[in-house]
Amino acid sequence: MPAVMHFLSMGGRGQYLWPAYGLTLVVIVMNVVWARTIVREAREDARRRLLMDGGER
Amino acid sequence: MKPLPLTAEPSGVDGVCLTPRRASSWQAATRVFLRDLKLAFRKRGQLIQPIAFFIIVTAMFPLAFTPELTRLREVAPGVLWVSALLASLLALEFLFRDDREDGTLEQYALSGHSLTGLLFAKTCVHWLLTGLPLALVAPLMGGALGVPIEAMPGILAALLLGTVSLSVIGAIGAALTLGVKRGGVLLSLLTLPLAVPVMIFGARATELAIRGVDAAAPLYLLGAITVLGLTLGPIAAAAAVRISLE
Amino acid sequence: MDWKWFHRLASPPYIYGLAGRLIPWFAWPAAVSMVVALYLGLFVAPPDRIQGEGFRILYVHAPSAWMSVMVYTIMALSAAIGLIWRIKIAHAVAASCAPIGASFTAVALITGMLWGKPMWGTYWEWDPRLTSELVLFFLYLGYMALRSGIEDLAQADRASAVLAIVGVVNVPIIHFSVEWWNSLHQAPSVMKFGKPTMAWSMLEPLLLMLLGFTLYFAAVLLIRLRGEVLRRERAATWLRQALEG
Amino acid sequence: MSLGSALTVERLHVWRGSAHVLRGVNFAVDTGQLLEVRGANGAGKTTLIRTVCGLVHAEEGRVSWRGREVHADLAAFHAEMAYVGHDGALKADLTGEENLAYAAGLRSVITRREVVAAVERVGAGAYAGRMVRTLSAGQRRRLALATILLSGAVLWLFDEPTTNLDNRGQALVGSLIAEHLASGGMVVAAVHQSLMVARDNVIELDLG
Repeated sequence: MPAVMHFLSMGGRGQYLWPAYGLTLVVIVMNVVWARTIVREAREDARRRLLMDGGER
Repeated sequence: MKPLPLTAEPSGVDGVCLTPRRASSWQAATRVFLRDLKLAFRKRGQLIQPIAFFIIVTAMFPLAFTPELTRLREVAPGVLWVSALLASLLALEFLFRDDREDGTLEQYALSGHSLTGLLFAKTCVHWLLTGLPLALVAPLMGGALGVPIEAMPGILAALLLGTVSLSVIGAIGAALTLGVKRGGVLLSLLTLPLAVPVMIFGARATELAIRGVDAAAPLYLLGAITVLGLTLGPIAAAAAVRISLE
Repeated sequence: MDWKWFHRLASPPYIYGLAGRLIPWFAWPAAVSMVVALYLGLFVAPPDRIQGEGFRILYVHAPSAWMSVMVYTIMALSAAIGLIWRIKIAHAVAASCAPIGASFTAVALITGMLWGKPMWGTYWEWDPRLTSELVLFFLYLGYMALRSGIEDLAQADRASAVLAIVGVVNVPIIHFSVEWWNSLHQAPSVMKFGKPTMAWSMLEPLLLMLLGFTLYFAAVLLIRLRGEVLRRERAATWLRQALEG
Repeated sequence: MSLGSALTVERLHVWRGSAHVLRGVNFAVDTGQLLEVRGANGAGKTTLIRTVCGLVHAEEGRVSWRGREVHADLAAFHAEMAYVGHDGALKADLTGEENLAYAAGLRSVITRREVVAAVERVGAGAYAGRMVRTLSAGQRRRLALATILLSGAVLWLFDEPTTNLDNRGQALVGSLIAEHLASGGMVVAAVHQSLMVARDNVIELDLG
């Protein structure tokens, strides 16, 4: 399957290009995951705050 | 004692008619300046610290690098400027912290005078006791790094301007880290990126001075940054102080 | 000046709900434009005359570099709004921006190094753009460190806002001084191209990727914003609804 | 004819972090009156005083001085008030007199004679020449009282003025306040127990 190999080699620059794309993808996914955990933690903390003092604050 | 109408200032003390004339903002700022100066000279021993630190750090380079003056001259600008920057950061952490702990900073904010002016007075004291001595000592240390005598005025000029910028930028960092318990390291982390332009132009001006070439261009740029710092810096520091007092 | 309409708009419950509804409207277009740009960039765009296939790193490096500056600007703007008009939501936006901006500044730095390696022979070269990016990264670190250093959230919001404003004033100055400093020593620049202007087939994927990244940023910002709004919210009744909703 | 109530606070709401510390505080203080702010620890006494001073931002409500919102011209308001907190704003490495000269000099042009008179009035003559670092908390508190005397301000704001003071010290606070009220001044003080002042012109506010 030389076409795939040729594509992957990226004119000899594949060893730099693919890590760059890989890193970008990782950071894109990481930011989404990080954002969602921030929301989850904030909700749990808010729930705890509500239980702690119940009435109108 | 008949009750005075609200507008007249009441006399606070028996028998002594206190009709205090309102101090102007300028008088208040000079008052703060003189007080900080007197306070600094009460702890005379600490005045030498920034200079001692600067000398020791500068003296490290020949030990770590090479005793050859010709090669040391090559790195002299960078060494002088990095050491000067770190030395002025050293004294900045307590620029506002002491006043905050004993409640004096609060009184400045409540004095009815522009907090910017009062904090600028404190920053001037910091420059006078740290920046100026560094600028005076640096050419001598430059000599120890193989810098020719003719270059010394150029180095002095660049560092005089540069240390003013460093004091003003550092004051913002000092004010911002008031709300942080051990703010020392954070102060440097905040201040160093902001000091990059000062370092670049200052070191370049010093390099040209050492080579005996006309250093006008970087000096003008350094001057421009210093003026920008002098106008915007104190305003930012005052805002940060007000925030930390909330 | 009665800003009643604005305060209703900026009220946490309204923003919390609105943000939730808007996320998909940004997330899906972002995904589509990024995938299309990826396909065009890797398969359709012709190789560069000088750098050959390697130039395609541009399609992740440039958008990340754009993100690092754009996000800092938005962060400083919302910080200024929050500081001047005391609007908590603006501080929540600024707080949400910082980690996104910092992570993409790191991506810009590392992809820049990967791109320059074949040309420079080393991973790090004091290239003006990389150096500016590095200093910007320190500005982000300083902002986040200051935020986490101050316990009281309201004070952390306002103190970090002052730093963001001081920072954004300095970003162009730092960039100019680094370029000026670099012009003295003339290190080779990363982005050398065969032709002065890029062919449309090379430019199109870049513009699409920039659009994709910007939409993506908006989506992630809105997710984070909901968390930051909850952290700053105090009214129990509204909180209870938000937690059930 | 006084200018109506000089210091009025309406519907004041203040949050400290997530705690709703001040919930709709209302009061008005007129010439010659003392407002005693009471409440358990953490009830918000200090926060109320600092909010009136303009140091702390009130989410809701108004603080107005001479009929105008204080934040409209904060500097003018600050020029007419003086605040003494827990710490008394004295520099440890200066003598008592030096501290007074600088602190009062921040606000008004005063002579050394006035400083000495203020020191005598608070009974700190014996130790005013010594470094503040060497003084006891009670002695420092008396010097802090001298600064407010020298300030010439109409409105005095205290945060627990009698802490660290013995009985004679508390009597001193009472007489200073009485004189200030008699000469047309106003005082707002966060306290734990009543000040030694004639009760007829005292207003009490309990924060619960």
